[in-house]
Amino acid sequence: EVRFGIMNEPYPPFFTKDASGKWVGWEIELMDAVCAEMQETCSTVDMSWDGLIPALEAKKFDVIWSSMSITEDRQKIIDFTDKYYKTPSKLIGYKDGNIGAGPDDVAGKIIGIQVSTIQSNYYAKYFKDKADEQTYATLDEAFQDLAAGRIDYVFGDSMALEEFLKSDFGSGCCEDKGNVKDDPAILGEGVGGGLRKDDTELKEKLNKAIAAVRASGKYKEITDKYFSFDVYGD
Amino acid sequence: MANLSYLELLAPYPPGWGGVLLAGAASTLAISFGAYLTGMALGLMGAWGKLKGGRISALLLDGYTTGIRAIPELILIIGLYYAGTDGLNRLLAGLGLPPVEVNGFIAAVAVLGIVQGAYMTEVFRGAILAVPTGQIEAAAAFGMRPSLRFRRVILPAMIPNALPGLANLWMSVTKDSALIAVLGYQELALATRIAAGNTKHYFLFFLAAAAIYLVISLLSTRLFNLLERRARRGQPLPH
Amino acid sequence: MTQEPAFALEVEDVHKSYGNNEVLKGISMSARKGDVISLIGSSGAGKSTFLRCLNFLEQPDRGRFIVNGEEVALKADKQGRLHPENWRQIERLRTGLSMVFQSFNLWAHMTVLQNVIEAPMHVLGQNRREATERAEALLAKVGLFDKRDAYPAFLSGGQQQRAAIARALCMEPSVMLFDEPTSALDPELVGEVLKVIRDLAEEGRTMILVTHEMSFARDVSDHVMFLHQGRVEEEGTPEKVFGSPDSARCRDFTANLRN
Amino acid sequence: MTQEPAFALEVEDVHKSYGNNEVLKGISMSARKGDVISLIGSSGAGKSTFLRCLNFLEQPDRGRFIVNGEEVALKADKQGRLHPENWRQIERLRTGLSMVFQSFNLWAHMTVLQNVIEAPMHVLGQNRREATERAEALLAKVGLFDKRDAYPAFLSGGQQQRAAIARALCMEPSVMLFDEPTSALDPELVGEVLKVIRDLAEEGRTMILVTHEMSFARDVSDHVMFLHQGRVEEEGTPEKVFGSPDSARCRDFTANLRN
Amino acid sequence: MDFSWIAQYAPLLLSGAWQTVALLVISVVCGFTLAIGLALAQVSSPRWLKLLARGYCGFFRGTPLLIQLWLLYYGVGSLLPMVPGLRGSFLWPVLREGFFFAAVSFTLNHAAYQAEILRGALLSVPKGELEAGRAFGMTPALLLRRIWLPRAIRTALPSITGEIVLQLKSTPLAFTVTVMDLYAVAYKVRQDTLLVYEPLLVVTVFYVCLTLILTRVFRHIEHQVPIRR
Ligand SMILES: Nc1ncnc2c1ncn2[C@@H]1O[C@H](COP(=O)(O)OP(=O)(O)OP(=O)(O)O)[C@@H](O)[C@H]1O
Ligand SMILES: Nc1ncnc2c1ncn2[C@@H]1O[C@H](COP(=O)(O)OP(=O)(O)OP(=O)(O)O)[C@@H](O)[C@H]1O
Ligand SMILES: [Mg+2]
Ligand SMILES: [Mg+2]
Repeated sequence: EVRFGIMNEPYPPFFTKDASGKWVGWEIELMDAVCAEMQETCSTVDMSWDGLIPALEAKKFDVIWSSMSITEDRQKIIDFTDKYYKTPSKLIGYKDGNIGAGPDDVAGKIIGIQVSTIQSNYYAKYFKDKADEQTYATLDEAFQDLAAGRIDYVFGDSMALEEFLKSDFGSGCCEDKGNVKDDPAILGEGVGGGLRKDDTELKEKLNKAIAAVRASGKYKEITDKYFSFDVYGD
Repeated sequence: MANLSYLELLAPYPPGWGGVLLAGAASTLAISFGAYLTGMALGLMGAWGKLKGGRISALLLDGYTTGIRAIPELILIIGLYYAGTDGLNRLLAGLGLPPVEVNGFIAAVAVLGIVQGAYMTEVFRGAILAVPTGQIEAAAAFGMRPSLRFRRVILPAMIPNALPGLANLWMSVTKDSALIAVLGYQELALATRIAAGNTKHYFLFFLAAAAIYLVISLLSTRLFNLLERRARRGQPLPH
Repeated sequence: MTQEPAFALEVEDVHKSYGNNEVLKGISMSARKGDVISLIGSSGAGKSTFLRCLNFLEQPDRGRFIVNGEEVALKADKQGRLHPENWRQIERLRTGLSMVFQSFNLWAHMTVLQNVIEAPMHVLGQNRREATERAEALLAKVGLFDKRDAYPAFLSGGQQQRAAIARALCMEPSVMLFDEPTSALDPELVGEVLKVIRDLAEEGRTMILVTHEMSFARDVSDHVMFLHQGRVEEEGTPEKVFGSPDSARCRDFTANLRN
Repeated sequence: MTQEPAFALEVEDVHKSYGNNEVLKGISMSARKGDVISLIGSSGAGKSTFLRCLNFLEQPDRGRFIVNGEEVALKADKQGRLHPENWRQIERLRTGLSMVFQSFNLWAHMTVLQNVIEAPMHVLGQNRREATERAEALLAKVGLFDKRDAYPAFLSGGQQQRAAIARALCMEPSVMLFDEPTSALDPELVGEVLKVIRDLAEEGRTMILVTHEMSFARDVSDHVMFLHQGRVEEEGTPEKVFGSPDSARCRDFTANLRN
Repeated sequence: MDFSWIAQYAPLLLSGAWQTVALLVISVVCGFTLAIGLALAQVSSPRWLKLLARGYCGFFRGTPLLIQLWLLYYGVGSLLPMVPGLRGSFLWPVLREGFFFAAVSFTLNHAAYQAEILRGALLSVPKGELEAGRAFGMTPALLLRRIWLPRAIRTALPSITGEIVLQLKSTPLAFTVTVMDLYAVAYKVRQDTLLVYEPLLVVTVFYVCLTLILTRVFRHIEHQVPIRR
């Protein structure tokens, strides 16, 4: 049996609980597909972000499956599977018709960024001299502030931002300013499952299964239900 | 997701989120209540130890009240639950025993209870100190044992002094219990965030949660007021 | 049965200091069953402190205590101060040793009646009906029957004092410690209390009485002790202490009474 | 200057009930400058309540109050009870009207000295040095100089009472209200207090004195009022009240004193 | 244990500690002042004022601080840009800041809790001591300042200290309105490095130091007047 630790804060469309308490979302369906591929029974464990690492280490579950980006710093603590998705980063902003996501477009503005994300590192490299950063605990808060006019842009993962723009709330106030120029060194290798360092057996199994799901077309089938493009990235 | 009206969003069954919120409120109440009672027991013992115990017990209890109150609850919960069970199981493994699974609910109640106990120790200590010494002496002079003295004289005389602090702590613990989301518990605050995040109706759900909290605390305020009125019988008003 | 002890209360060489202030400097006293002993002396002489040492509300620094023939076991701590070896013993002895406090110390959260039945019910284990019956009789005796359901804060000074007296009497102790039991009472009530004390003495109860009312002390006591600066400066029968004291200090003190 | 008022304190027909319990049933009194008026009566007669009505710690239900020629403005509420129209006036009058409480009511968070200088400094606006000087002199007078830095909880009953007396004296009021100021004092100190009261009366201050010590009342007062069940049952010079009272009740009450 | 990150994050940690202390001091000082008024209104005042103060305390103690903060920041705060001209005005930099909203809502919330403590303490002061003050002609204000409050605060000190510590523990909520207090910095470090305990330990040490200072100071005040036992 493989136990998947999923963060209990909602992160639609990747994972969230519906009103009946069932996990739904792209990442959940991918998890099911991976499990089927491994021929394992799978279970999920809800965990707050704070609990993820200690619970993984305390063997409350075996893999973190929570849209966790693979970064160098984190790899010092835990191991990651191969990436299973990578989405571009983008800017959204107040509706004013000025489309564009380059450093010059944001000059003099305030950008809302979720704390300690790859976007935050990207900001430090490309935008720092031009614009101010406002740090948020979650993107939801940044959206609120964007709508309230306290910040001019929100910089984050394109999936989450688009989801916001689709809602009544987001479509009213804000618009898509476009994807930023990619920089793999910073925007990273994408999202993978987090594992205990010594759990190489599971890592290999998962990697194989992810590759198989991708190859079999199952990945595309799931993705098409949620997105109009391939979230696997380059 | 289909667009639901406000009423449908708050309906008690899926796809409405009312049921989720209420279930969250129920676990909030259960955990708060357990922690509160645990804290009260610890607080009474702590206050007694601080006032009557020797230097060593006073010093230890000082460490308890200062330390436990100052340490963020998160580190206590993570530390005691994860590191604690880890250590326990390692110990058991060393002894050749099978590992135990510590129940998350009990762990949450224990951790929050220990924290509450630290605050209550101080509340009770202050309240006991405010009891006129003569009344306690009178009890002693009639041959009451310390336990009887405490039950019949000190407790009823200090309760009016302690109640406001106790009421505050109850209000705090119902909200602090949000922390046990760390252990995977879906209490009211987390249920609210999930509902809001899913539907993007932030304001609606935060107001709904505030209303639930408010109802809980209005009811408890009433109860505390009744208790205080009873406890202050025999006490003239200040003017 | 064993032989009746000769003394209801016997203490020897009691010392007590608060910080550097030595309040009691070696006081001895022995009281037979049925004795009424009055302690007189100026304010701050240590009368209350001595009384409070008798039932260990204050812990004496030095001294021997024998209650009804039973010696209180004491042990010294590092600083040489005495502590009861066994608090259980103290608690047991205290049930036979009730006290009326100078400042009454009624329990504010109980009505007068509840104050009076509290100790008989919970310390002596009497049942409520029985205790209430006796309490009401006592309250009637001190003229407080109609105030039995009032809380102490709503009573006049003298009423509080009478409630405190009733509370102490209801324990039917063998030794009673009265700390100025008539300070808030009018002359008529003082007379009543005097009668009560006489009756109790006749029943064989022992009474230790701190008082500032010299006439009261003279009328009621078998033995009078004059305390001055923590020492017994003069003692003896009322006739002697009030009539022809040896000590000059005592002569001055009781001067008011004689002329 | 305007004409000196004839009376320092004049009250008429004071009524006061607690719930259904009518404690004062129409009491009148007038005190000239320098008068010492004693209130005697059995416990619960309403003496303290009357004293507390004089400075509006209790609000009387009915009555007229004239302090130093100035009438206290009162207005009735819906239930017909009186309330001061202007609390400012009451506060002003109270500064000339200090009180010694039956239960002392020392401020527990202040030392004896701080208790005594508190009101002179913060109500009368005297400076600390000046107030301290007078306070220390007064404390010395009542024999409490060496306890000036002690907190009330650590004092003997008589010491607390003396501190309360010093606190009231330090305000140098024109009228003093004493509620059993000698209840916890020994005969010598009673004599001292008597002297202080006489001195004050000679200075022209007015004193209203509740006491249970009949000899004290007889020695010190110009006028004695005997209260019984909320009414003035007998009043007049000490000679008359103690010597040949008209009322049978009063005769009984003072019987102890005469024989 | 791995503390190699400290050097890199030192400036952030310092500014975080500063924000924490600033929030605490502002909310406790202003909140306590407000609490005195609220407590007094509940023990002696006209009926309508009494009800108002009760309602205030009921609401602020009854709902989570987080929700109060959000109502203020996202609710009231998001209406502000609609005020014509405000976005461009000199006030905007302050009103835009989460710090302002956090300070205000912490103050309002802390006041409600302290008011409850003070209310009880005011009622516990022996009536006779208040009467003694009145009998010497003290005005209500003077009585309050010299007798009633000092007596009440002294008996309630242990509970008051507790509430202040609770307030300290609530400051991390400010992060939800973008204030980078010490706890938020630790959160960032934890997200960056996935270290579970080390950043929290730094916060803990800081909190324990603050609490120690606080309890020492308050114990000193408490011991000013000896208690007879
Ligand atoms: N708890 C205490 N701590 C320190 N000193 C005290 C304490 N209690 C009493 N004293 C001091 O001890 C001395 C004796 O006090 P005690 O109460 O025995 O006097 P007393 O003879 O009863 O006087 P009174 O007639 O005034 O009641 C006094 O000087 C008093 O100030
Ligand atoms: N706050 C109160 N509430 C209700 N009844 C009271 C209150 N204070 C006093 N009484 C009652 O009013 C009556 C008169 O009380 P008061 O204190 O005036 O008596 P007193 O003449 O001073 O007696 P004492 O000599 O015992 O002090 C008593 O029966 C008392 O029980
Ligand atoms: Mg005494
Ligand atoms: Mg009286």
